[in-house]
Amino acid sequence: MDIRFSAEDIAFRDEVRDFFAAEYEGAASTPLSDNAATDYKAAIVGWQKKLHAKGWIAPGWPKEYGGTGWTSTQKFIYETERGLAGIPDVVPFGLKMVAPVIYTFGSEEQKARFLPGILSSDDWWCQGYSEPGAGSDLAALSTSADYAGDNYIVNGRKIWTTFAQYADWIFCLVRTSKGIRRQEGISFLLIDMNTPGITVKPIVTIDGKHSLNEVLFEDVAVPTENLIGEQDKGWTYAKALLAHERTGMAEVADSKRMLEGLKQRATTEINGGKPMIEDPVFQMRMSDIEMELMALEYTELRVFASMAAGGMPGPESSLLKIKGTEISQAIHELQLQLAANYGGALAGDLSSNELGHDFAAEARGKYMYGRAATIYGGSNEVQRNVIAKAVLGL
Amino acid sequence: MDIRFSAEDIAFRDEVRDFFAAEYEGAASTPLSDNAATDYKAAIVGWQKKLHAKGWIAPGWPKEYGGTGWTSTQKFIYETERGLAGIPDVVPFGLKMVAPVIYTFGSEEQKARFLPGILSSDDWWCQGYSEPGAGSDLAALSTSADYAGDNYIVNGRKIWTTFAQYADWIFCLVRTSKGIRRQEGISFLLIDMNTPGITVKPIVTIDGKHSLNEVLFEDVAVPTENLIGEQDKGWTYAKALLAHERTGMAEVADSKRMLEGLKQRATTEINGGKPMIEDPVFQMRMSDIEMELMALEYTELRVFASMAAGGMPGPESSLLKIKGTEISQAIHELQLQLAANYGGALAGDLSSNELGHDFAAEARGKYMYGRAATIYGGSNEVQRNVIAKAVLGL
Amino acid sequence: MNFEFSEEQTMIKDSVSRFVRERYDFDTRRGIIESDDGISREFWTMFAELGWLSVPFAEEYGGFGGNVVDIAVVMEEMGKGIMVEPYASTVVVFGGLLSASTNAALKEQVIPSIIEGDCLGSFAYMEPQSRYEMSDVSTTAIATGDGYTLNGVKTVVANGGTAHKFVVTARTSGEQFDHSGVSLFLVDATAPGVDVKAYKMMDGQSAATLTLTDVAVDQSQLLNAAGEGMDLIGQVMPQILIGLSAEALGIMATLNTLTVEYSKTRQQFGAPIGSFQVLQHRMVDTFMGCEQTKSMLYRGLCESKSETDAVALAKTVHALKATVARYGKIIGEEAIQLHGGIGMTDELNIGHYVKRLMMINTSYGDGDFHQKAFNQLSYSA
Amino acid sequence: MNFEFSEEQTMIKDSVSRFVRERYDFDTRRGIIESDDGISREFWTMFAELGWLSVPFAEEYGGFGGNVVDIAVVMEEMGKGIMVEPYASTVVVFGGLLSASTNAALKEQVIPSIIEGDCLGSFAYMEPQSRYEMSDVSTTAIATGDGYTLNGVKTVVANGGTAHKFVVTARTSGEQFDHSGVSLFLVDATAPGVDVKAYKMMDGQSAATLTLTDVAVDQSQLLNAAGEGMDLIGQVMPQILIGLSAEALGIMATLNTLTVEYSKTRQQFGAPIGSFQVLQHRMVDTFMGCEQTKSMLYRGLCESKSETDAVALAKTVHALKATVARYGKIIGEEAIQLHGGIGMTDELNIGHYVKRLMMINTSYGDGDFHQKAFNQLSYSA
Repeated sequence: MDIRFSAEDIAFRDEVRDFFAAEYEGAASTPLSDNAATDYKAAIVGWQKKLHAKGWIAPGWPKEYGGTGWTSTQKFIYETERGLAGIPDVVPFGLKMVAPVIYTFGSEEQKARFLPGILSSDDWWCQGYSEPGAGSDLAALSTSADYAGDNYIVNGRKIWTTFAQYADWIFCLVRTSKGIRRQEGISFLLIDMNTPGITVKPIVTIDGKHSLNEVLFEDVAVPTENLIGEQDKGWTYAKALLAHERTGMAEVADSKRMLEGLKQRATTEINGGKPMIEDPVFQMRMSDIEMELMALEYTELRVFASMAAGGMPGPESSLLKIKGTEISQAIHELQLQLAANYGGALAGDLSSNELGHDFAAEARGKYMYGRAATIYGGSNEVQRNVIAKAVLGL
Repeated sequence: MDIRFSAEDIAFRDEVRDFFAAEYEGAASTPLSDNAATDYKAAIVGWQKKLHAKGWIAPGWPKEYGGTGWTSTQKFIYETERGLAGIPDVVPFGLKMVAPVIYTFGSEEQKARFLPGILSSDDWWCQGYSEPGAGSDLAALSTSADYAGDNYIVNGRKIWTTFAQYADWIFCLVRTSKGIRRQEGISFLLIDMNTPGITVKPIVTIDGKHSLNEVLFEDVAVPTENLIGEQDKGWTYAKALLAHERTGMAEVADSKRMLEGLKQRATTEINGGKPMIEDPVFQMRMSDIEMELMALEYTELRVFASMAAGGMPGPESSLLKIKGTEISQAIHELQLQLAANYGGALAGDLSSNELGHDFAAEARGKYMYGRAATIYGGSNEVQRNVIAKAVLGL
Repeated sequence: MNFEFSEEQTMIKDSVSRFVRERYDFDTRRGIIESDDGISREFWTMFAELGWLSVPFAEEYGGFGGNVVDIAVVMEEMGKGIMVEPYASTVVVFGGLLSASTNAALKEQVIPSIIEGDCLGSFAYMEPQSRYEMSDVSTTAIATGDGYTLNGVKTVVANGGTAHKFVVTARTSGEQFDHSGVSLFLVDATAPGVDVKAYKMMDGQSAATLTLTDVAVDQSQLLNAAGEGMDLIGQVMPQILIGLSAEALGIMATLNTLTVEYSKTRQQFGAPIGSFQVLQHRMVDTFMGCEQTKSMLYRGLCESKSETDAVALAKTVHALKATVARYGKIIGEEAIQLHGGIGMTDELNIGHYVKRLMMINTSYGDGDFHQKAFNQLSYSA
Repeated sequence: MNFEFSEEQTMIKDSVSRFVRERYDFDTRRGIIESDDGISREFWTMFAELGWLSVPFAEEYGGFGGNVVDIAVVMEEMGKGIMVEPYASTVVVFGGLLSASTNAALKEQVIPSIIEGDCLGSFAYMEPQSRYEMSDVSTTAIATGDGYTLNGVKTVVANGGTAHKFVVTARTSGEQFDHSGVSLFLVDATAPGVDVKAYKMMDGQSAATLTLTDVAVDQSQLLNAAGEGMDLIGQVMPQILIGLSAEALGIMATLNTLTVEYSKTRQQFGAPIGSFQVLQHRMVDTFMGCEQTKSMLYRGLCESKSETDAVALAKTVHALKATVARYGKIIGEEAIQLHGGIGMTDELNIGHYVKRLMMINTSYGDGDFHQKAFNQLSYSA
């Protein structure tokens, strides 16, 4: 029962802090906006290349493929410092989602071909899982890939594809045959976004912005060498990844930083001559969240510790996803409550001085887009089903 | 859109107030206790006989059988005044549960035989619906009644029978034949509690008191003339009653009185030198309840108004049951919060001066026994199922 | 005891309802929002012709002579169509303040033009520092001969870009938070020194920052006695809160209906999601929340009409607005959650209903603000 | 980074766990509660022999030299058996105060007798007017020659009926709410002027009203410097709150396990109730609540051992107790609700676990009290 940092850990923490302070310029965290789409991509890639140069781009990977070889304490320190510094996590689709599938289930040739571009951020990946008829019920997917000699011919629609507008590659779950169970007959394909027959259609979300897309496939020819593992076994590969994905959804460090921001703003928002942070009722609303987050930080550490002791994250990773997203949504709500009447303003060209407020637009955007957190990555309802079945045995 | 009282209504309200002030002595509301069991029964019956003498014992009955003939506004006024005066409702099993079944579905002979004893409170009734294997799933009942010439021979167990220890009669749902649907083959029987073969076993509840019982039937002979309506149709009769029962479960007037009591106590409970009623956080907890109750009062009025406009209470009566019980439980919780450390004291012979507190025992009893409110009368989960199906069409 | 609408109220209700159904579909609404004005002048003229703009005004000014129930009837139906035309702002709030005004000349001058559809109005009370505290007024009105000179900034002024006239709160005496000393002035949008910076709000309506620089206002433009503006506002507040709450109720009911219907068709795991018990119970909770809100609205309507004392009515309308906040939030969030990904899109109507509901929440005080006001009335010694 | 128990901790854990399983079944517990003493003296002697009573005490007094982790290990297992013997009261609280005492002679005199099982002790701090405010002390200690004379009333003194000795808070200086001026005295239960009125609590434990009438106490019975009692209490409070929270965690986990198991067997509507999705999700929520509570406990344990500053630790233990209150309430209420009618009976163990959880909630401050204390540390300027 001990999480004290060793002298080495503290030295490592200082190194991380120094590196972030020296190298991070903040551009990658500017709010998404279709107006500044190209700049945003360039900023992200630029930052990720710095991380790559430092050797820190892939803490989760095995060392042999380019991982850092950190202890779980070091990973925890790195994540904590990143979140507190307000630095966004790396774009996960390449580094955290497709790469583990490739280095775990891919051929040597595939590893050699794809991993370097992911590490260097020269290749931008996106994820082709969801479909209009298959949301949280992933196995209901119907995009087809028909075997035709050297190629699969892919037809169908993927939806909710984040940053498809930037992507060079997409990894897809596709149906290669009809199994008895719906999970059978699904394959895992890597598809070059420049292949003829692919169309990307933007989806504007309720925050008024564009990060999501629909991706349409019309007779898209994909070389069979881009199939991961065996045909019809793709579900197995994807599923192994989902628990990993969920452990990343607690976002404790990010929530801690947002909560600090909330406290700051509560000191400057005044009501009846007193700062909101002195309001006993608002204090209770803040501490409802802060206490839950303090607990979640240790829940996450417990999961990390048990993973470090050997073993994949179990179904308890669903707990991290549920609580983590509920906490971040709760913080968004309080930010918006602080913004009061200003929360709805699309003030456009007005300066914050002319509008009379400075964080309302951000608060609104986070609240609105943040509603998705309990929907994507397997809705929170599905996560509760997972715990009921796999943990409680119901 | 108008609930203004007419001059007649106001005169009626004054008459009710005067009557309550003059005639009610409070004995019937003393806490239940097996030590004082006989006194409690006598007090209840004494008060109900006064109501009977005044002609007010059965506001819900048709006038021809002994009802008051009140308008729905008068009924509302009566209920409100009763609750505010802290007078317990009449024991429902005879007057509100079995009587409507008898006057709606019983024979002329049965009406003549049973209704007068119910009106005069000379006969104490209890309810035999639930069984160990059939809680909220009433239709799963297995107590059998086998036809044998002039009698049914009843065997089985009923449970959670309130005040069976006082009862002269019990009305039961029993299985007379096996239908295709479980609801078929159930009959509605009236059984004299003095019949040989009936055993009453007390159940002590988590508040340490005895109001519930198990009632065992071993070869109990019940004359066929005690069957209500047709054999095997009992489910229909009982079901017609359930919606009626639920409308009585909102208990708005009682909750209003409890809430007033809570406010009073919050002015005398001191924390850090200040009364709890001035604590902004405690104020929010109180108004969370008070506002919900203000709304429920009008929800109940809306149901009454639509009943007055002709028609039985619909499935929306489930709403009254759910919200009413949630509100009363929430009030109990705050009472107990006010009682603080004293809430757990079974101080026995200690005076409130010696203990240092005066409402802790009551607060604990109400909280503990009050947990049952969301379980009995069809659990709140079942009520939500009812609304989902019957109102939302899901 | 009855909770029915009168024949006239039913006629108004049907009139608005039919308009929403037949003329105000979602694409039409989107087109209006994207237009330069952000509102349909054509429709506004029709509202005048249909008599909707006359609803709460006295017959002596050409009004329908309606009461708060009539306002609620109109607003609830408008909520179902999330109409962006400034009915609440012009008729309920601005019109309400004028109706309560003791300045007969001003009323005769302005009210008929509201009714005829010629005057859009708005109430400019919020300031950068004031949050929801209406008496926190630092805009100054300095007496000068037979008038006043106004200086100050008003923010998030509803429909400020289209309003012809504003009722402006300004301090003629007292300190920043004093209840007394706040005065109400009618100020023309085109008056010298008035600067309006308009912008869109997320609900498709618009707002503006109103900057007053040495604006000269004649004393004839005072709505009531100088320094007693807060009293007049207090009289109108029940009508404002009830009107907005009725609009919210229309939205909440619509969101619930749309969500229940969607849950019956959306398939996941081989069954409509409405068959999953967890979602059923949550839809039951949103249904109950909507019913409770309706009951609280009806309570407010009944008490507005009976001899209830002002404190009891104030408690009820604070409770009403707080109830709208509580259940509005739950209903909005559940509507998006149960629609899943599609609920997140700008294309679907769900998000737009939710955004209007959110804006109503912050209009004239959010849930915590009103619950605390309720507590103040209910629990202070 | 590790969250494992040491070998010694695992041994203690197994020792208590085995005792609960093999010797402390529900009927045995009921028998103990119904006995005259309300506790088992025989078992208490065994606890001494098993070394449990020595856990947190320094080796110089014959103790095991354990820390707060060891206490948590013992308390969590005792919670699983809802043992009614006054371990928390005597070892964790009374013992904790003595361990923190600066009075070496007093420690040498009392601690060994606790370890040997000869001395039951209790902390008498609450007064009729004080609620959870520990510095709200009106019991007086007037200096008289080489000692003090105590007068006052202490209420709901845990296990007051069986305690041999009390640590009593009394005011030697200052005003009613002053932090400074509160002193801690060791008072013998049999001392002249000490009146103990004992009664049962709903969790099967007991409490007493302690009336002190001109009780003479020698100054050698002061735990630390006169007037500085609150500082000493502050040092021990983390251990007290962690110990009680660990007990609560044992109860919460047990309630969840029993409820999940029951839901797999109880049939309604032709299926086990655990197959209904609504109940599944609610059991998931109680599971998560229990896990979060465990995490907060571990946070407290880790921070107790590291160089965390006192304020951070105080924040964590306040948050821990508030978390126990929040999830304890939900878990207890859901356990009864999901058991249905049978959960309402005195015969079943569920209600008894719930009642102990409720008592822990009100011991040393309820959820609101600790959350406000947390707010004070976290949000004051």
